[in-house]
Amino acid sequence: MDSGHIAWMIAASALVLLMTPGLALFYGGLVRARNVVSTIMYSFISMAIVSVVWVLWGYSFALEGSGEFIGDFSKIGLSGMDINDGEGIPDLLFVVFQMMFAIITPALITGAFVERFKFTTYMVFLVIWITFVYAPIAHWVWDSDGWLFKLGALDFAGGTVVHINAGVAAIAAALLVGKRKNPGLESHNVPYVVLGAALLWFGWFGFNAGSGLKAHGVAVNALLVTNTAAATAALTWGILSQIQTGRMSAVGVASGAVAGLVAITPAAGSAGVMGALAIGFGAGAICYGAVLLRHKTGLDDALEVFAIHGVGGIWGAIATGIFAVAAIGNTAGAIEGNVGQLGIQAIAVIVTILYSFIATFIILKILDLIPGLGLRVSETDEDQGLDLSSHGERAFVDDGAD
Amino acid sequence: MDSGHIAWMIAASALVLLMTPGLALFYGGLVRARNVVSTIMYSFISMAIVSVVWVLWGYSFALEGSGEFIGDFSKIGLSGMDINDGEGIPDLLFVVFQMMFAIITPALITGAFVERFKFTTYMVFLVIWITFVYAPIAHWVWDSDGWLFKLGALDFAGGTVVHINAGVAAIAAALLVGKRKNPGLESHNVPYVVLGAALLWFGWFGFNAGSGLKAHGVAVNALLVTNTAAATAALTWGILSQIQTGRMSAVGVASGAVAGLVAITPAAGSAGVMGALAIGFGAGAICYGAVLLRHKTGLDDALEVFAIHGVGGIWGAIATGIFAVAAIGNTAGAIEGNVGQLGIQAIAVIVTILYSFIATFIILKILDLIPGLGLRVSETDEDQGLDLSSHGERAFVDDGAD
Amino acid sequence: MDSGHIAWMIAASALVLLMTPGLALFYGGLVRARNVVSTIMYSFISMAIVSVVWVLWGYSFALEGSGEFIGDFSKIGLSGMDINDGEGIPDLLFVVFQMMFAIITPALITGAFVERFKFTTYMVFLVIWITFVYAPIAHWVWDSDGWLFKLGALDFAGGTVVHINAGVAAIAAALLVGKRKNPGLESHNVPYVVLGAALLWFGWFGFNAGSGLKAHGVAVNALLVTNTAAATAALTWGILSQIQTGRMSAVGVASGAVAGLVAITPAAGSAGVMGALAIGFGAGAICYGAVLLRHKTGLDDALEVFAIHGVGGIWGAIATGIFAVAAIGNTAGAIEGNVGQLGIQAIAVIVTILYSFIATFIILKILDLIPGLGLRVSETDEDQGLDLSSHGERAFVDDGAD
Amino acid sequence: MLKIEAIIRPERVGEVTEALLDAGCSGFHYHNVTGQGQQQGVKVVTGRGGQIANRSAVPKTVLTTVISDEMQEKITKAIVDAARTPDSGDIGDGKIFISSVVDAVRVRTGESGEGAI
Amino acid sequence: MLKIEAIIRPERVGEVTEALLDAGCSGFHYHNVTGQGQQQGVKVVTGRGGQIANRSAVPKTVLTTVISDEMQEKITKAIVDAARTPDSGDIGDGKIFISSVVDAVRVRTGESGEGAI
Amino acid sequence: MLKIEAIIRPERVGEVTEALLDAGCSGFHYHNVTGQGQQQGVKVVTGRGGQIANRSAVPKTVLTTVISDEMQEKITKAIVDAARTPDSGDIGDGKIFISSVVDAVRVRTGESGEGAI
Ligand SMILES: Nc1ncnc2c1ncn2[C@@H]1O[C@H](COP(=O)(O)OP(=O)(O)O)[C@@H](O)[C@H]1O
Ligand SMILES: Nc1ncnc2c1ncn2[C@@H]1O[C@H](COP(=O)(O)OP(=O)(O)O)[C@@H](O)[C@H]1O
Ligand SMILES: Nc1ncnc2c1ncn2[C@@H]1O[C@H](COP(=O)(O)OP(=O)(O)O)[C@@H](O)[C@H]1O
Repeated sequence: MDSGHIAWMIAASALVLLMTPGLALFYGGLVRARNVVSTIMYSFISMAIVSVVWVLWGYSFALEGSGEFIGDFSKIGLSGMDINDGEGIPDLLFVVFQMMFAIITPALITGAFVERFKFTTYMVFLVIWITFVYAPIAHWVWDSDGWLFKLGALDFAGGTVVHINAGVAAIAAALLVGKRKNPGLESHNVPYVVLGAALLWFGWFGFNAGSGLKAHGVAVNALLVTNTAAATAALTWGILSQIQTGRMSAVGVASGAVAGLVAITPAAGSAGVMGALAIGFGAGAICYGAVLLRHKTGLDDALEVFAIHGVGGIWGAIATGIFAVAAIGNTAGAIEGNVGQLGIQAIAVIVTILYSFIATFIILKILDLIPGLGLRVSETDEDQGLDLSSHGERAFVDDGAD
Repeated sequence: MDSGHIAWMIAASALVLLMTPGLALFYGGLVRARNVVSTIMYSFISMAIVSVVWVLWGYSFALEGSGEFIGDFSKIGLSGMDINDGEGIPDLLFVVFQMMFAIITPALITGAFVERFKFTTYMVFLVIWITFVYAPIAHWVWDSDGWLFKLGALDFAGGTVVHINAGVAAIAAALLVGKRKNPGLESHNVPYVVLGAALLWFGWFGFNAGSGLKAHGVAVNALLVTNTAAATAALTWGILSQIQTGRMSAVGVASGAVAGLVAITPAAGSAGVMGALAIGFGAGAICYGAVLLRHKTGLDDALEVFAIHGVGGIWGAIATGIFAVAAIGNTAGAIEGNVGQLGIQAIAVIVTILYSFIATFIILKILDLIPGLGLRVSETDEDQGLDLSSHGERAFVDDGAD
Repeated sequence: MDSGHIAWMIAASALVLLMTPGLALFYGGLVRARNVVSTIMYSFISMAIVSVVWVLWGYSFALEGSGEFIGDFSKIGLSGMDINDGEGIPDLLFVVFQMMFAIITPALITGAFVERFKFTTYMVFLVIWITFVYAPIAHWVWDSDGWLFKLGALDFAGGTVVHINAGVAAIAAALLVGKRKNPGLESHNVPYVVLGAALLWFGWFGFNAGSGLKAHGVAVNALLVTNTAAATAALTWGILSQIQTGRMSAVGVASGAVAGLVAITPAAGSAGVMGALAIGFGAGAICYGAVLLRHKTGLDDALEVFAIHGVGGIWGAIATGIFAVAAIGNTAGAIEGNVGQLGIQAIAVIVTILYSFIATFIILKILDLIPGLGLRVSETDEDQGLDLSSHGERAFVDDGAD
Repeated sequence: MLKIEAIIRPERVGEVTEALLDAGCSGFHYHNVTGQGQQQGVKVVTGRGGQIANRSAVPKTVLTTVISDEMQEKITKAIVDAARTPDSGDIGDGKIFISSVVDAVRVRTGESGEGAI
Repeated sequence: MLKIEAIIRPERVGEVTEALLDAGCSGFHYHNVTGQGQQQGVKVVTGRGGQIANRSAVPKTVLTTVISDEMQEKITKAIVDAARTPDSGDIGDGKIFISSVVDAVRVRTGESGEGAI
Repeated sequence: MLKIEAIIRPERVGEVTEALLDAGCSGFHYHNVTGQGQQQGVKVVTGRGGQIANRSAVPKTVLTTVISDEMQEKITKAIVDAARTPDSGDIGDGKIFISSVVDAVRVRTGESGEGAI
């Protein structure tokens, strides 16, 4: 064990945890004022529920055992894991670090169905989705016995497991829950959006630079390329916004930063700084376009989960196959001549899309049919706002008018 | 010295510092809009005042010398402490880390008397309370010469010193300052409450996982159980709220998280993940009940400092005696057969309660009698709100109406 | 390479990055509600633009080569930098850490011209200013070939490069852009101001304790003195505010903390805790006075960039020459008999002031004259607020009134 | 000239303003208020999630428009139709108060009377 | 029908609404405004805590209720009693303005006149 | 007694209140509203920065003051002059509505009529 690696990985775990409240603010600022508490709670409750599921069975299902498709029951309740087990870092630290990824992934999905999804059903969904969608995909990609891992798919920090997965699940959810009755034209609180994006950016350093599980050169490279891609994508998006509307939307720049962070995620362990510039530029331009296209469809993926996390994740996974540098991550990409890597990346992408969409769709469909659950709040509750109807609280209460 | 330990402990110190602004937001969101600045300032000014007191004499009184009850004058002004002294980590780093605990403890108390306590008196109170209440208790529990330490009381990260102490002092303060004239029904800003709780959760990783002063297996265990207890308590509280009111209060879930964090604090160095689930569940249920009971009393402990930090701290201290695992912290708990530990824990709890209550009561009583000080603002100032009357500032100023 | 040093420096880099959103909140809370988004964006876009400039040429110009006055083209695009290069920490980590300083410096300047500066021009300004003002001064002071470095000027974490530089550039900018038409009397959101200051304080631990590039005793000393100076200055400022107005302004206390952090920046690697108390006290008193004086001038340095960063930086640079302790930073200060150090510090200060003012003035003057650019928004845009006119967004949108 | 003040549900502002434009009313303004009437109020959770209270006051929006006398019927009908909860209406749908206005002045031009509204 | 508009201190809203209910007024609404009158204004700190300024405008709350003519005295008395600072009243306690209302319409039912208020 | 309600641009509140004080009006209050009229509305960016929409409703401030009848002209002139965009005025500068007030009561003293305003 190495105290330096442990030091960094504890800090990295804390940073990734903070991403979920960051997301809560980011999403919370984008909705109407009557749904802020609800939107924030979708994320915050994931910290509570997924943490418990993870130590009870989530970790064991996701990252233990020798199966190709799913873990096993050997570490249920983290049984038999001693604080001194592990090399480099304690195994329990790996459990915690991975937990933070499992927390934020379903929180990302909620952007698709904010302002109308039933909170109690969502809590049940969290438990089931982590078990049947997140755990298997994490096993495929990150467990050394997982079939995508063995195939050689590169996904340093979760482009497929986290982002494509959440982005595609978001489509399934948006389809099933239906459109908002009366969506707001503007974000209700732009400072929350920008502050949330900043916390995401900050936490993402833990996400990506922690995914090597060590404080070493690869972590530093991940730090550098993460920042570079975020910055490039934010700038690209901002400039496109300026060109098209004559104004530089703050929400746009913040969204660009997130898109860049998404796209660099799978590549953070293998792309260099030039690759990061390219990936960031691509993420800014492609996801910007994806948002505009989404607006032309009838799909009310309210906070653009697919356009940013889905599309950004796909672009990132493919780009990893293009820009991977053997000197950094030991595997070359297409530019260095290993064109075959592109095919492997494509397989990982397609399989993740298919599995995530189908499994999420089925889960939600069943939840919709169970009496007492159901996906959508009543029309009156939606009109009144979910803050009052689901949580009994208004976000903002003034003096005098109390 | 070990660069890994130093790396983690600097980061941990920064994390604990951030808890105080986190608390400021948490508390600030719970009060009426006319008292936000005031509530935030109670916490923020503690960063200023206690930091200075700590380097001048607080540290020396709390954690130096060979007395059983209080430190000595040997390290006044940190005199004679060289940057190269220390093993594992520099002694000065221990000074800083401990300082952050001293900063947040009195800030916790302020929840009892927000919306009516005189700011200038509070500043004097901070200096005196740290000197005569915090420093001795810290010495008893954490100094290797302290009598509770020698007795074998387990308090890894401050269940007695920080939480029971603050929770009990809060009762004394609420009693003496009296009820608010016109308390608000609702929290004025729920996003602040949740964001504040999230920052507390994040910072608590430093608080608990830093309390081993090393980046090692015990720190990792602390990280894991801290997160687990916070999550379990948040979920428990949320479910109770849903059952009782049909709505899942965001303020409730956030309060549950804090209760879980409080309760795991003394146990973080000795309980395992199963113990953490139990402690978190207990914290959620017991503190929830304590809040409801408090509402039946006439005591205006406005932000539930006793119900959460006092009761949560007591439960945590006792639970440490129950769930301690010898393989983690070298001391077994009742479950592992060492029933005597429960008695030791009980002594630590009772002594802390008595000393903290009596000493705080006396200090406040004296401050109340000193001409020019006094505990409570005038009725007009309370009506107008403390933001304007104590700080000359309104929290929120709109355009047009400026 | 040392994993502990790497662990700390990755965390430190993340902390410094977070300072820029912290500044965004701090500044954003101080302006009128119609200019919040704009004020936040001035800072946030710096994360995007300067990050890109830094990896492309900024780093190479600032910190490479063997010239006395400026770097060279050798590391354009970070070419030839391998993830395994470096001693102690990877060279690329140094690149990232330094990048965060380059991001926040121009963001500091924006406080001078908020509520009226043209956003598109500002983006161009960022690119040019980093290249022609920031990079050279950084080279002089921090590159071992730089002339001020060779002269023996002490500037541990950027008193000259960051704070004096930004503070003086702010005067040039305020002069050229002119006064606001209709400045607000009060800050529009005091909680943002305090939370922003708290994030700055938190991040500053990375800024100062990271500037030794190691997790060692000097870093710990930097941590301690940084906190001490911030606290002392906050308290000093608060007490002065209380004496003069009978109220303790939260904005004042927050400003004091920032002033203390500024002043300790150059001294963090050489002053001890007693020096930090003196420096913090001086910063609180002097910058407080500087703000009052500034109000008597006609200069609309809207958010007191010069009075806090300029004056605080000058005080800090001089105080470093006074309070430097050889046992900490290897160089003695005036108190330890090395009076000559004061002269060296004075040279560094004066040269930075002159270069920064003249170069910034020229750059802005040219930008003002270029057709399509220009420094100031139209009067209608200023009246309407920059949030809508530059960004097409209102910061806060209520329900019902949407 | 008449002043129409309609207290409506915040979530119906969109429908009501559209109806006003359709009815030929070209100028109005609205702001949020806290209202109390026969409506039961809203249930709010207090006591950190453990208690439920009835806050009798509920959020409402007041929409004001000044119109010429002859438009009274058309405009009130438009508002009533758009502000009423579909089907049979719900308690809390709001009220309309009508009062008379002596004069109006357009700031830009200084013109007054009917032409200014 | 009369419209009563009372400009009161925000901290007295609770007392005033209770008094209104006691006096038999079942409907009203209120919102916060910035007011200026004889009251000295509030002292606010500016210049980063180093200066004190007088902001003449102070926060007030306007409470509006429409009542039948015969309730005028009862209601104004109720408001005055509840809104006045105990003892002899303070500058800034507020004012009540009374104007006449032509008609009222209840959105839910469409009924108008006295029955709608 | 007359009630003057002026809907003005938020950025002109300072000028207008100064003008009112100069004109001898010692009491008024104001609050922000969302207004819609002939003004084109404001352009807002939507779709994450990729689209631009016209929000017809724009922020306005309503300033209310109750005055004695004979001050009507002086006060409206003061408001019009201060609220109008320099030069020839712009669409959206606002409107003033004047209605009559039956009575006024000063809460502090209980006095009513002209003396209370
Ligand atoms: N007499 C009144 N004066 C002023 N506002 C009123 C009056 N009566 C009702 N209101 C407003 O109208 C709203 C709706 O009235 P309410 O009595 O709840 O429903 P309904 O009119 O459908 O029976 C209330 O919330 C209140 O704001
Ligand atoms: N003529 C008026 N028109 C409108 N509002 C007024 C008028 N006079 C006073 N007010 C409002 O009433 C509030 C209280 O009035 P003020 O003159 O301060 O106290 P008092 O009536 O006790 O002397 C003011 O803040 C203002 O909002
Ligand atoms: N008939 C009306 N009733 C109420 N408010 C109105 C009316 N007409 C205009 N307003 C308000 O006055 C503001 C300015 O009016 P507008 O028609 O945009 O400009 P102008 O009067 O300069 O032509 C509008 O935003 C609206 O708030």
